[in-house]
Amino acid sequence: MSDQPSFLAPAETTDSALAALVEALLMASDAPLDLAALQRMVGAETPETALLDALRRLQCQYDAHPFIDLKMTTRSGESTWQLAANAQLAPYIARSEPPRAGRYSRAVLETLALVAWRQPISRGEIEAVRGVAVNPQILRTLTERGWIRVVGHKDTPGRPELLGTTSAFLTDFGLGSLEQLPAFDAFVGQGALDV
Amino acid sequence: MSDQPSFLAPAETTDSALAALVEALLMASDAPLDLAALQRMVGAETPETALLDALRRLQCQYDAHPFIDLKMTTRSGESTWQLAANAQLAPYIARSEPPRAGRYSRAVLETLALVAWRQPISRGEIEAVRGVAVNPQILRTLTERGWIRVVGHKDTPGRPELLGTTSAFLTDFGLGSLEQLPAFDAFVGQGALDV
Amino acid sequence: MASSSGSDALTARVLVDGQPLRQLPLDLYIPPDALSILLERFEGPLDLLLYLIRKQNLDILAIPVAEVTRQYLTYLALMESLKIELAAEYLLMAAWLAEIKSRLLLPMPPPENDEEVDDPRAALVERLLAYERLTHAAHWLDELPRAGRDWFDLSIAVDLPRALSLPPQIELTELLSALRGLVRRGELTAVHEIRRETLSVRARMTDILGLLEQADGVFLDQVYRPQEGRGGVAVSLVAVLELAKSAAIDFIQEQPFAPVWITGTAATDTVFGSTAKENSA
Repeated sequence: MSDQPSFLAPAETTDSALAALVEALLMASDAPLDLAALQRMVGAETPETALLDALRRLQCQYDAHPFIDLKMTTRSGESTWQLAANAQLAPYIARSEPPRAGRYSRAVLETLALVAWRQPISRGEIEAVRGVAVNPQILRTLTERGWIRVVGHKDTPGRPELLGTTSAFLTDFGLGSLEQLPAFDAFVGQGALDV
Repeated sequence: MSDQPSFLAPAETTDSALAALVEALLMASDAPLDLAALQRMVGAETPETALLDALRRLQCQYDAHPFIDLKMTTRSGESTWQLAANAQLAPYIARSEPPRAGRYSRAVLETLALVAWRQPISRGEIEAVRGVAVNPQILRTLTERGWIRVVGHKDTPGRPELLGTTSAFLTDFGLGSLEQLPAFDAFVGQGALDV
Repeated sequence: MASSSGSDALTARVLVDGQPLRQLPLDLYIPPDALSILLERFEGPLDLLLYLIRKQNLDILAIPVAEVTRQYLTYLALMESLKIELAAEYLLMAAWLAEIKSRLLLPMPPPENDEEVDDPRAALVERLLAYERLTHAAHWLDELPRAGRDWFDLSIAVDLPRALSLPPQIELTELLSALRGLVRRGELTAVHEIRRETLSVRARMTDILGLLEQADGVFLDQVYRPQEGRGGVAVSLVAVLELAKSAAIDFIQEQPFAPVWITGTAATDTVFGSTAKENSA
């Protein structure tokens, strides 16, 4: 073994350096990255297999980390990676200042669900299904959270806004695409009604 | 050494777990954290010395990282810690997908809308409708974006420029021709504006 | 379905005029602990109705409207006695239930031909089912591991030059809203002449100026597009006249009945100068 250190060491170094580079890029990025994005940043001369090796290396490294996971999500057939803290961190984060929004009221969730399943949807249509007026604060909450946005206007008098979900909605709920939402009609009969 | 593993191991585990927790908290936070903030999240039963040990541990760990540093900043006697990308990452970051800048102001949108629907239009006419002087920066922004251009001049004193949209405008907004701009019927009858 | 409504921790703690309400109406079919849910939890009349139906394990598809109506009205009466401001939606639902009930009481006219007898409950059932689906969908969504609750975005500070940021993107709808805003303010200040023009004239005006940008001038008939027919010629003519009126073009005619030559009024180099600047920007 002692006659080969010069071969082993650099390869080892390169591999771990590439993993460290991928790690830093994932951390520095605001959104999950796919292989193409990683390759654009790392350099085209690095083959995808090397990137996948680096990701596997990171996977092992973070499997041992009690609070951080390397998450892979498939988005329209394309895998994306992201480093994220897991639920173990939640109790600690809950004590942060200012507190982070964790829970949402049923009104907020029902409105979000309608926008997600029935988009593009107008406020009037939301009110028709829920049977109550939409509190503007609900839409503001969801907009500020970056989950819904105005995607157009209806061609009816008053030109009401049409709402849809954002890509941040997909990312934050760990969805690859809207197609991963179950069919809306499939929801009847799922257990007892919970009120 | 073999008679002491039960003493060494747990201490080792606890220390590294605390370092991992501090690491995750630093990364989950948007801003640098000071000791007080860390202690609030980790729990008051953890003494500051333990936190400082954990930070030192992280320091060593990230000293070995080629792209990420643990940065300590001392401001008016208070130290804060933050994990940050170092200059080695710069060339890779520079190749990242360029982020979208925020949003255009209402003034920019209104000016572009007027040029689109009322072209060819002079600056004076835009000012007459908007009721305020047109900031030259707005026209520069729209010209640099490649959406508007000078299409002619009026033969009145000062030979004011007439503005129109470009073919890049059509391409960027997915229009085949100017006639595909949505009709403006919704505004007829509301009157008061020459559009 | 793990409950997010915490119905296990229900304790009726209702105050009337600052005093705890101890005596509930005796004929109330609904258990008193439901009262606190009612006060805090119901998202509207559909939610309340669904609760009433589910509480009794009633088949939603065969709602006993009379019974449900009775209970619903009892609830409303109770809410009223607790001085809870009743939203219009609840009263509307009560009216709807009462209507369905009265229609069910009326004798059915014999069905004509093979026409299906339409059940007055059908629309209500449909809305209730749609709402029930929504509650399940919302619950399903809430159970997904979510950023900010079950996992957390991680980031390191990046104080490095990134790729130049791209300019913001605009949707056509945003432009329309901008125009709408202008109109709204225009109504308030209303100092402009009101006049509507078809866009095609405006578009043609820009096209003509574009032609003049590429050449010193064009003949009038080059402006027309024969394939557009009479309407197109009219649009072009109006565009030419508009441009002339706003002094953006000049006509030259060497002699009577000679072709009309149109030129831009600006020195061409000025126009090209600004174009060149635009391209280099």
